[in-house]
Amino acid sequence: MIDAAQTADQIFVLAKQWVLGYSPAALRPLLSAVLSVVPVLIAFPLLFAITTVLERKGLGRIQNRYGPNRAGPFGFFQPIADGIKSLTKEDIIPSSADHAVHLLAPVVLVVAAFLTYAVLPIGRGMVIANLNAGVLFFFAVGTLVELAVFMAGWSSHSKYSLLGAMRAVAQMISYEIPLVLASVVAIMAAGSLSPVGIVAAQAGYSGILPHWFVFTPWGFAGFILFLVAATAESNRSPFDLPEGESEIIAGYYIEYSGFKFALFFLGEYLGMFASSAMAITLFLGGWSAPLSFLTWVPSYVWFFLKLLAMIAGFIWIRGTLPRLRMDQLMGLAWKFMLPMALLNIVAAAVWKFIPSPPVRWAVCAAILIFPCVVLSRGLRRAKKLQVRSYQFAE
Amino acid sequence: MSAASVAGEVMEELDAAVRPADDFGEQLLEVSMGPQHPSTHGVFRMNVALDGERVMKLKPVFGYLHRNHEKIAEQETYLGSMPYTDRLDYFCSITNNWAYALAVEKLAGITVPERAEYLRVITGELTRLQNHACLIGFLLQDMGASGTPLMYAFREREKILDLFEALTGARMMCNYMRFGGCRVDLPAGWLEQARGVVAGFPKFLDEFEQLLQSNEILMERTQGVGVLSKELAINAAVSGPMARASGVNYDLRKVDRYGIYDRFAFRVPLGAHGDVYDRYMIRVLEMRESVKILEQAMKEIPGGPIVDPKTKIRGFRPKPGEAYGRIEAPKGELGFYLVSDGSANPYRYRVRPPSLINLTVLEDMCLGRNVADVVIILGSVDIVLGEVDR
Amino acid sequence: MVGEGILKGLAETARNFFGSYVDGERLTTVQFPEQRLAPIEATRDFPFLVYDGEDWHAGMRCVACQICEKECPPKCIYIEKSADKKPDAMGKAQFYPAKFDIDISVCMSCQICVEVCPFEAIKMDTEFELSTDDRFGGLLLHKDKLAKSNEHYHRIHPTEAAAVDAGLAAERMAAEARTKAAAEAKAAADTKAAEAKTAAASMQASGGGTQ
Amino acid sequence: MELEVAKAAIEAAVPGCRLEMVVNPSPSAQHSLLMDAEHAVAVATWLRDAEGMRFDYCSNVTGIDWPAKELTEKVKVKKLVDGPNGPEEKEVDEVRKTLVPGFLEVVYHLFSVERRDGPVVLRMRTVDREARVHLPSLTGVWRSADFQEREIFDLYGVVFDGHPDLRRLLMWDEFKDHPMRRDYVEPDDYEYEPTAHDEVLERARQHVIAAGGRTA
Repeated sequence: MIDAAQTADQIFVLAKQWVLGYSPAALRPLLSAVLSVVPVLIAFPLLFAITTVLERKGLGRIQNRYGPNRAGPFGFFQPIADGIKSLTKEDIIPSSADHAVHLLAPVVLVVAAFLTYAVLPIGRGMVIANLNAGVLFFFAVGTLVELAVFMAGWSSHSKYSLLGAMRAVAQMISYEIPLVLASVVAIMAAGSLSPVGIVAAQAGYSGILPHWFVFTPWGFAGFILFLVAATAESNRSPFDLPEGESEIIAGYYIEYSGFKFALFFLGEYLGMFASSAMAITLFLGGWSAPLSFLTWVPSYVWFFLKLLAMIAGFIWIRGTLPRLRMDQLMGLAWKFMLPMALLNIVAAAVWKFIPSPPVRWAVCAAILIFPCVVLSRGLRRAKKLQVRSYQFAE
Repeated sequence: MSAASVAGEVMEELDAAVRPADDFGEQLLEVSMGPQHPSTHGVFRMNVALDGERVMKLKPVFGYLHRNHEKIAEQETYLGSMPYTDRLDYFCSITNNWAYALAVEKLAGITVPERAEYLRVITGELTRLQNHACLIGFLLQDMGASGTPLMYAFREREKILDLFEALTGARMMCNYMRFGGCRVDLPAGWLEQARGVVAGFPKFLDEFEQLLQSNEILMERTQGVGVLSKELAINAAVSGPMARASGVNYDLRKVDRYGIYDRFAFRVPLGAHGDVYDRYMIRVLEMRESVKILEQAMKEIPGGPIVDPKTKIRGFRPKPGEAYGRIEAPKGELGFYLVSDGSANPYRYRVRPPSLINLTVLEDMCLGRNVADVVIILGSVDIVLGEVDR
Repeated sequence: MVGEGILKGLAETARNFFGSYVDGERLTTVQFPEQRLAPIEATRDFPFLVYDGEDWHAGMRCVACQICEKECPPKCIYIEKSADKKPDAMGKAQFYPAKFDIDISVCMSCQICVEVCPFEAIKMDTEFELSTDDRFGGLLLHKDKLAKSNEHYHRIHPTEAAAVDAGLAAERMAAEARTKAAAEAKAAADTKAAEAKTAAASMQASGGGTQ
Repeated sequence: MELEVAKAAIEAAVPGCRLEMVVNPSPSAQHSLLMDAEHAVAVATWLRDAEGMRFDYCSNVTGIDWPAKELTEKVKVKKLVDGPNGPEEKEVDEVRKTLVPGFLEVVYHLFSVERRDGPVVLRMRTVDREARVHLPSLTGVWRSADFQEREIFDLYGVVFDGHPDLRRLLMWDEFKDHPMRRDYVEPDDYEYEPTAHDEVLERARQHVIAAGGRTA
């Protein structure tokens, strides 16, 4: 039984080694790389396809509609139909556009999005490149997305796309800071910059509950901060200003059509998956099972289940919230997220130095909750936001 | 994007204090928002001059849907214009019919039987309910809420449209009123169905409130945005919920007491700030008042004829003269000004479109705000281009 | 910042998400070609011409008086009067439309033609699946396509059609009475005709009221 | 507000202004005051601000076109007619035609939000329909006249002096005529949506050919 579970867990690793065993030694490094990369290149676009259906169906249900249900069983062939549609659509390049950059932008975006997957542990022993500074690599490569977005907005030579690109760059750069600072706590706790190391640091169970970082005050705060920042990084609602369709129509990719548009779409979702996967790695124990008696389920299954849960959360939020305004978005990043992320680092440090669990829980929670309440109240009061009462004339 | 928005509001205020706004006139980015912009509510266009994302100038451009409705009406019989009025504000065809019928009744001195007045109030208030519900949905859509509030609004609207179809035969182009009454009487079971819909409406409003009212993002986006002062609102003849959000106590149902509105107990909500949030909330509160009116009207509706028997469908020729009739349409004061020369066609037929006149102050509300604000300010004005351009 | 308002909203959307699986009130979508709503009696789309009996040409009620053509607000009706006459619903020799076209790309379904028709000859249909790939010809309906039986009328607008039939029957009776009376003594005939006339008028009025 | 009272009050307050009651014979009995162009702004400002008037809400502004019309009347005139006994005076019927010159009229419907009163209807008339079509703009008094006066300028061709931004509102800027005038002739190259009717299609086709295009 245990053996079967282990085999199931390691089946992809074993399969790769089995193939490598039959190949000539000279080709092995190359083949090993290909065998690691290709499944990722297949799995995540596939997940993208599934997500688009799930998102549209989920939003539909939130809005009391069916969502797509005509293409194939329960509408699950919808992405295929969409794919065929985007492939066969005319690829329009504005005559005043910078053709080379216009063409390159979606490619850069997708390549950058894929590169981030190199360091994400998808399962036990399943990581393309186990870099010892993997988290750094992740954030560094993630920044490339901004370049691609700006290339798209600039090269399109359209006012709306330029506005969108400006918004996107400002937003992504601003939110990079809370994003990185929020992940620092996990790095501090694990003492490692390697995603694999961070997952390993969260292994083990007390009773049936796992030792995930999210179950500590600083971890929880870090997780929330990371999620908010990641939402902004991946331009998801309510931070979808760069593409706010009611304001600047589609933002930086307004001048893209056909397959290039699909690439943008893909790149955006890949970015969201990568951010979610990083959040899972940093705070949700990576591929480890949530309860000790569930460890027999293969690790990659847990990883993808957690990923799907995160995606569901993103969809839920998208279905509920209106979008923020640019200055409010910036205000949130600089006035709230940044101080909270810094405080969170302090809290994580304090946690390390106080041995007694009840005391450190109380101290850390106090460090975080009190400023959070004060800060949000203060910001709210400064803007005079309130639920108003109204007068009536007879 | 100017540096100002990157560093947030504090910097923005500093900025405005240090640099005069017209300092960089040459660097303004001119953007044509519309006529195919997704949130201009039709083929409306604004020529916007932007400094970064801040609006320095905004000029509305109309006429993309202009079909010279008034000229067409001069070539039609009086009755022949009735179906055309449906197409003005195509969300509220019944109130359009009502305003036109009221003007013609004033012109020709026709009285309306009791039951017809009740029918007008019931259908008119149902129209108001669905218009306001959808407007709020559109407003939130403009704010980027992925259509969820809009879909909830449409879900409720569907029930009201079903009622309209059962009564008038059409969901949107009702063509329901006639001079001196209404076209058809209630079919069997209609009132019960309508009572059910009206009784269920507050539940929908509660849901809406739960979803949005205390939502921080909504408050942040709307409070203090697009402020319209009371003085300007009156001077620019801004009417309807938009004027009342600025604190102008001017509801024609109370002022003119046209029809039988003096028989119903209802209140007029008034805003104190005149911003987008007030305009949103006034509409929510007005829906609650409309529900009250509907409940009373459906309880009291008497029997009797539905149309003045003296009026004839064909060969209607009012005596020479003129009349201005106006009602409180969901979007504001909808007036019809008719001049008769004694023939079967009106000599002059003028629509006072609330949507167009409420747009007079659009630039005043938008100056100095962001593009994102322009979109929701426009959304909160509640325009339908069929009426703006006529 | 992060506050109860947002959480309340999230709870509301979650309620709607799950509600749409259990509550028919919430999920109001009708999956059109497979599911259809029950027809609403008052529905109107485009006009059609009513005929009585089996033969559409013989039974057509329209007498080509061209009132609807004149009153139609968008002027979508085209009528050409016939040169000869045929008996109408009353049995009286009348003109009939040699040509009766309705351009449904122009028609705005306002029902004014129905209201002004003194012969109950034109009524509103409920057929809405009229799409065609011929933009001009396919949307210009000629009288053979417009003619629909009284049974069809009864099927789509039962209440209204019954009232119309009653009115017509009364009118027919009155007409018969008139002809009969003409044969009788002049004085007696006069009073009788007047009675029948008033009866017919009141019947018609009640018929018109429910339209 | 009794219009007679208002008229007297205005005439007292604005020296030199000439007002004329225009009686409305319809059952609506909304009579109106005809203002002269010179004093219109002063009258309007006074109506807006004066105590007891406060017509602060100019609801509706619209134009009416009154083209020149020929009034024909039969009059009996005494005339010298050649009779059998030489010229003699006789009463004969004569059809006398008088040409009433056309003019454009602008109508303002005023209400008072403060006193909940109205409507007071003001009218102004241009001298003729071609050259002397200038009227003072009341946009400075009531902002609501802004778009509506632009619309009248667009559709009727009344030029409002003092309007801050007098451009066409509904028609495009290059458009020449004023479509709401009674004698407006629809141009032939009107963008006809082709219909099933030959006449319209034929006209549309002619224009395509004239524009050098091909027709199917």
